[in-house]
Amino acid sequence: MGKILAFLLLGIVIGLAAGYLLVSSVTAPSQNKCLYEAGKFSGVPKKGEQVVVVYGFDANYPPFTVMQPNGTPIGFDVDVVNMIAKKYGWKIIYKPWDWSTIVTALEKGDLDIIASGMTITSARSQKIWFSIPYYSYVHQIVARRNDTRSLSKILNSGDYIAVQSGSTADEWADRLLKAGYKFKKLGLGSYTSALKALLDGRASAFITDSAFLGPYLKKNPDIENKVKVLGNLGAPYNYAIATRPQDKWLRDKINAALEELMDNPKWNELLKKWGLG
Amino acid sequence: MGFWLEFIPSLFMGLLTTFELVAISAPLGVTLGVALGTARVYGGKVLGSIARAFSALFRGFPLIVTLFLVFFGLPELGIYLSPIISAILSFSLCSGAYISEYVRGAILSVDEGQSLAAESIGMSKLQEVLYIVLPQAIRRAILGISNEIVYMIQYSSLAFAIGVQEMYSVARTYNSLYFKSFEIFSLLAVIYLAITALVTLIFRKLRKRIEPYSDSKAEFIE
Amino acid sequence: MPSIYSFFRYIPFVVEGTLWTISLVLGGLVIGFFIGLSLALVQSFGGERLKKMLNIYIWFFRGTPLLVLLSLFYWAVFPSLGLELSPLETSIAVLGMRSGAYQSQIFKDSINSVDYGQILAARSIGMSNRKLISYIVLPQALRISIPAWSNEYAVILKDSAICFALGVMEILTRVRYVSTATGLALLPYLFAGVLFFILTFAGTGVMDFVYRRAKIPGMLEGLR
Amino acid sequence: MKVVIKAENVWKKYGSTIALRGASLELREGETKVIIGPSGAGKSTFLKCLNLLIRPDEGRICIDGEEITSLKADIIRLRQKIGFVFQEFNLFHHLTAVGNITIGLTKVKGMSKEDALEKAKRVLKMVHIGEDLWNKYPAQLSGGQKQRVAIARALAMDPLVMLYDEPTSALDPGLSSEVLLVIKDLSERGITSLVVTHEMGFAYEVADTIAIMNNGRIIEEGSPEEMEYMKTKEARNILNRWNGMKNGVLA
Repeated sequence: MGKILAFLLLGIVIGLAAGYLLVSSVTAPSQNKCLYEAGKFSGVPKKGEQVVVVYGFDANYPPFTVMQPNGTPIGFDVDVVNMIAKKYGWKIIYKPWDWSTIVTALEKGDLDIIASGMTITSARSQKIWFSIPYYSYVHQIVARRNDTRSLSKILNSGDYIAVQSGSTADEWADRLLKAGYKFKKLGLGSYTSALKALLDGRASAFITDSAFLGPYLKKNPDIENKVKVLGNLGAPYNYAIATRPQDKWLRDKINAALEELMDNPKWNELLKKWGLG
Repeated sequence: MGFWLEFIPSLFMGLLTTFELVAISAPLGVTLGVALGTARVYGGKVLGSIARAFSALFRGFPLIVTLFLVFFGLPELGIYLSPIISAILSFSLCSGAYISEYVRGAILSVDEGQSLAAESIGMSKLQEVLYIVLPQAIRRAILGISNEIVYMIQYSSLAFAIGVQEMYSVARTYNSLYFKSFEIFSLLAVIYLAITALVTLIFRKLRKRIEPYSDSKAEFIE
Repeated sequence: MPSIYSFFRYIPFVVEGTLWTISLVLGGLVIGFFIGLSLALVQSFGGERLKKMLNIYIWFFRGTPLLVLLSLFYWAVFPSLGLELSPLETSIAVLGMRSGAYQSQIFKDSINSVDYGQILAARSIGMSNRKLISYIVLPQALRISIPAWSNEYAVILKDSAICFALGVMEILTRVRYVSTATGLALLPYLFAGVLFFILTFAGTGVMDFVYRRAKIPGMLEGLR
Repeated sequence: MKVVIKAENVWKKYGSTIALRGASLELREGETKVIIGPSGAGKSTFLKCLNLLIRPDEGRICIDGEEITSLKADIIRLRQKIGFVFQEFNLFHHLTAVGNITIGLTKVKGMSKEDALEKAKRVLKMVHIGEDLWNKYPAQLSGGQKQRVAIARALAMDPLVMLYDEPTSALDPGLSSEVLLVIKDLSERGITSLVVTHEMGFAYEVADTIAIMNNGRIIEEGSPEEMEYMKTKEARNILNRWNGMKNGVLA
């Protein structure tokens, strides 16, 4: 029995090592090493030490975070994080991450911060703590322009309504379903694919947040002519930068930087640059 | 408690969707597989190579890529399919390609004497294939076919990626809302294990019933 | 409609994902090899109770969808064991454990196809169980299992695409990012499919080569 | 003369069928003994029991004075004292003729590779396997060649005694003589042998004693000359059936 166990462990070790070696042969060594030590950012770091922050984002969320051909991200949130980093002289490591596992990854320490259009929700707040909000938006229900039905008719039509699964729009769809509306939810991997489903007729409506929709339509005027906003859902929501609860020092620094940034007239330029203003 | 009251009914709805996916895709896949397998043996040059290319293609692509291609890619060609239809189409294509392998092998294993005998009583080639070769071949391929269907049940969870609200998709949504990972996913694993065990059992019974009529018992050993 | 040329700039980014895919596949195969081989040896030579326990392992990993396994291990099992594994590490470990369950079947079959007379002969010249397994049974069984093993490579390669669900930066995950960034779908996903196709053929080609090199004249005819 | 193998009252059951019903046998150093008997008499089972390839249910078997059936016995070491030649050869498919012989020498006896090779060549010469066949795989050899390599494999371990389990029954009649000649040759060199065979001519020519087995036990033994005067009717009946084969291949 002991021999078998040793054999299994050997297999796991060799296998993981093989995988690791391959991946680390293409990534810079600093990028694949797990940098997290418990409480790394809870207090003031040692003097003269380079602060390295691993920044996790969902590369499927224009205009906040999108992938470029060279593997680095661009977007509004990327700019914000870069500005904060520049102010303090931090080094940022970019890590694209799947949206569904991103909270767990932050908790585990694969990531140090998330800034990727992350809405403050009570469920998330139990696991991770947020900075001050830097952007607010409302949820909107969007339909095709040539669809003459009213909002309540669409919600009761039994048609598909597209959302990004796991997003706050997804929660809104569930809330509406619970309230007794009769439609089918179509949860897709990103806001863009959900909007596409609306455009090509596979969904009759699309629940989005204004933070995505506005800039996207500004960038794609041909699409703007095809859709219309039927109404807003609930009160405004806020985006903020997520950190681990114990990383108080980091959060304080981010909050200070965000306050300073948002007071600056450059903030409006930045919003405009990404079509958010 | 409130969590379970919400989760269990949703999961049950998801289970129904999973069932719907498999119940429609499985017969389609088997039919497609038998047709492709037959075409690969008897199809001649043109039809045969089309069937070969078709099955090689869908066995070479990961199922998840096929799903994305059908749901996100086809609209660029002007073909719009709903998520459920896309999933059913992808599952049928993929399992059809795999099943055609088994059917082809089984057809080749039906011995020459059978077709000679069929010809000797004056059957046409089509009659010979339909009434003599295929009934024997399908019995021989039944183990492979039933394995493919069990795989299909497992891989049906991939439909979450194109927005089908099946079991895994429901579980994933609840996981991102409530973070009760252990409860959610171990329950899901248990359900899938139970379904797999049940379906395997049904197929075993079915094979036992077919077995006495088959001339090759050895192939039924699991 | 966005221009298809915007996709071409992303090709290096996507192709780089091949390394992630290969590490998933290699890691999974290697782990699966050790797990599968030890499971098969226990099933062929071990005691009844141990066999039953290992059958539960095999049944569990074969009966649960890979997606569910990935989620279960990433969110629940590994964290509760105090193992903080990244998506890549989790995926390699899960692919390996699952492949182990399948590979045990391969090795069990090939061990069984080494005929009993060989084992008797080895015993008759005074070999212990350990010696006859390592000098007589395994050298033959491993050779016999190469074709089935190359099949397992193709299976695990295609399964590795499912690890996109945890966001491992393999081919499919990258293609999804590209699809969002460019607004294209057909071309990127076809490109991913073709990459997998090439990887399948490259891998099975290597296995074929190994098989031909390791082949012993007439050995397979000598086996049941 | 020293007793090399002593088996007393050996019983073996397979489910409800009883293969051995108290078989006993004694083999002395330098002796060549042939066991004959109808098929199903339990000859092969008995032979396999002698080096515990099959564990008997009851009875005592001593090899060179040590009891192999006792639970404390070092079976691995005792088996090396017995060379065993199988009906269906059982050569290792993945090894060449030389490899089949050296693997036991290097892995079991711990000999160096060079010494093992040297020895392998010597025993292969003893069984008349020429140099051209040394590096051939089993599948490339004829049945008679395979069996001679199998004999060489057993011989190389320097056994006290060689057991042959119907060594020619899987061979074409034309090929069995080359194997029987080798066995005869070895027995004439004084190697203690116990042979189960159907070849009566061979038995009469080579054996010092012939043992008749029926219904799971040895019923009578004697030298070839004594065969005409068997005491029991059972033995006489069996012998009569075999008489036609008296002019065997070696005659």
